[in-house]
Amino acid sequence: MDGEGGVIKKFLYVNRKAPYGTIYALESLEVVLIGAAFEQDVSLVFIDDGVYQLKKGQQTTVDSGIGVKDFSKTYRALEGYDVEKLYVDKKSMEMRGLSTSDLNVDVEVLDDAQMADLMAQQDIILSF
Amino acid sequence: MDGEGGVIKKFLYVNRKAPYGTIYALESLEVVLIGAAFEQDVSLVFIDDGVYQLKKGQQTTVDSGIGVKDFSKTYRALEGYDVEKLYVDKKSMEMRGLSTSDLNVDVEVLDDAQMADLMAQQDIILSF
Amino acid sequence: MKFSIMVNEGPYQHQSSDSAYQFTKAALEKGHEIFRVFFYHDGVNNATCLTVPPQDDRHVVNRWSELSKKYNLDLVVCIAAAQRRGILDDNEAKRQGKNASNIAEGFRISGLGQLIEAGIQADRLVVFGD
Amino acid sequence: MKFSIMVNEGPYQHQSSDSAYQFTKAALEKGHEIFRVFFYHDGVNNATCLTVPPQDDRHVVNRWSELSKKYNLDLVVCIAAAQRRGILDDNEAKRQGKNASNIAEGFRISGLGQLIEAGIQADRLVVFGD
Amino acid sequence: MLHTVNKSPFEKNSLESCLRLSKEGCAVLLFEDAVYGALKGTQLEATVVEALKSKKMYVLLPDIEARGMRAEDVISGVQTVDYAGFVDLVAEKATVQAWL
Amino acid sequence: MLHTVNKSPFEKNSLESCLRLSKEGCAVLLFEDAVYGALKGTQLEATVVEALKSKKMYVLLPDIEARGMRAEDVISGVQTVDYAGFVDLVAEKATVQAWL
Repeated sequence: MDGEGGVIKKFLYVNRKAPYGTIYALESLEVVLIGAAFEQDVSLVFIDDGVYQLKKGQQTTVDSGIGVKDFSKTYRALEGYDVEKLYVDKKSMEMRGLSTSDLNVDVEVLDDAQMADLMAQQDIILSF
Repeated sequence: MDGEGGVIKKFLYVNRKAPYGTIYALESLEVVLIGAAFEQDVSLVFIDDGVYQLKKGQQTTVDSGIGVKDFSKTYRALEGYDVEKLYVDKKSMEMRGLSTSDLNVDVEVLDDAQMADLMAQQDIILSF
Repeated sequence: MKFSIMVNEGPYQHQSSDSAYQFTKAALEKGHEIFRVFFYHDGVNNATCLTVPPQDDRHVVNRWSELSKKYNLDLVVCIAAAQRRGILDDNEAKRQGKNASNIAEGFRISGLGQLIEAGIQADRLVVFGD
Repeated sequence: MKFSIMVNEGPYQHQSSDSAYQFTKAALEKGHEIFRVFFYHDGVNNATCLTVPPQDDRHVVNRWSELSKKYNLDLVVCIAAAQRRGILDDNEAKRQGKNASNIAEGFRISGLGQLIEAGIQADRLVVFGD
Repeated sequence: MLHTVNKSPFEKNSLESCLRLSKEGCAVLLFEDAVYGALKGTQLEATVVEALKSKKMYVLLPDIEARGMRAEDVISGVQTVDYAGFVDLVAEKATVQAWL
Repeated sequence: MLHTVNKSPFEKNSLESCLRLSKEGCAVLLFEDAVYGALKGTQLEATVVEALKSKKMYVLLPDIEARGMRAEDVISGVQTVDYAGFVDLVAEKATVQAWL
């Protein structure tokens, strides 16, 4: 599926919202999975409450808890789709008292300047 | 339309959102207008960005500006429906550099304690 | 005790309808009465019969319909909000010259007066929204 | 220049669809090309043909349909998001065993790949949402 | 009186306004994305600890657990409730105000 | 690079995060409810005045006027644009990022 004339663009997915309270986290992930087939240069960043999407130990099912499916394990499947560049915002983590060991997946922590640089290098930015 | 066994309850409408960015301000007003026929004891409060709903000089039509109808004049019609108790939150006004002369309608400005008291006296609180 | 419930957001996009459902179900299971559930703003989108969520996900609309059936719940959709957003029953569809209606089982369309009445008749009104 | 547009919220509840429409119209009037408008999340609700807004208000859905007709705009509704929220074309309705469809003129339902393609093919992607 | 807050206090000002405009002795329930405000070790912890001096604070446990936290991660003094407990709170208090 | 912000900075943290994570020399457009951030005399004025030192700030005039304000109420240095100007900004910059 790179039949788009061989163009490879830098795609950035920006996730700034908490899971479950709204659907954006889940439907963002659905785009990432479909998008993986297009063999673009994909990065995901998690900023503000978006970092909570990656929190370990999420626990809910359609028949228990809040009655909504837990989709957090899908983040761990991203590697299998060659989606490996995941970044979290340092300040967002600190404000929430989170460290990378609280998260489901391996991420790189970026400070303000590094995050701004990363964003400025992109071709297409999808915001959720 | 007081055929509800003559019950008169204190109804409070809490408006905390700016106009136009979302529909809550307009649809809140639609409830107030319909509700007026029920002859209840009605108050409206405007807190946070809700105070912007009452800003003078709003200017947009379906065919100009943002392409959305200006509904701000309806607040001036509330008096005709015997909806006369309109309150704004002092701190919200101050943060936004607004004074009562910037507003479309007569309102009473309440400080934190007065607003908390008013809310605590209600029977039914509709939040928008 | 008698509760009324107001739901201001549609299915899936926000958790509001899920929370309202869980609250309503818990209240009924504790023996409370639900006078009415009123769907306003995008909340009217909870009443469409056309949703087809993924099989491993909850079915928000059917959940409400089933709860309504089990407890004889009054699920009321605001007509003005519904017209803006494209939720119609057969009568409304005919009146508006539309060739389809999409209201789900257990829901009925009515005016905003039903919300005020819900506030007057119930002991508590609980609002779920964004 | 070639733009793609993404709309993440439904009509009326948020200004997003209005802003996206005004932006798209202005871009077209300036001679730019719109490769595609992609409706995602509650944005799919912009594609229902069943809305009946008040006569003195704008008709968000028809505005998109008319712009599409005038400029041959490609308005694509995400199928997964549409199924969750009850937006169906005739084919989907048949396939899902529903007795009504509700897609408005000028819109078509397709997969998320169309969004990625919109990003690849266009010079800019502009996102409107909540 | 019961106040309910459902938005993340890191993202929106709902909890802040609720705490400012509610009276001593009232109850505040955090649910949906607002549960992040009930957690130990965040930058908002001090705000909630301060509120506990004059108000009763509750948090909906199913929303905490869905988001990967447990009852033991909740600030001490904030009481956890389930949906039945949410119903009880509404029944106990004369009015409920949602800070949407 | 163009950053767009559409939420009120009094209610949500979008503008704050946008200003923190954008680079010197970039452009920031405020529209929809974010236009309140572009006004003189509010508690946020200092934040925007500070941002103007390193970034170009724009505001969508139709959104300002709809909400009862005029071009002269806008902080000096923040440029007003209409929808055509919004289109021009997107065309001029290599990428656009929406701070939803």
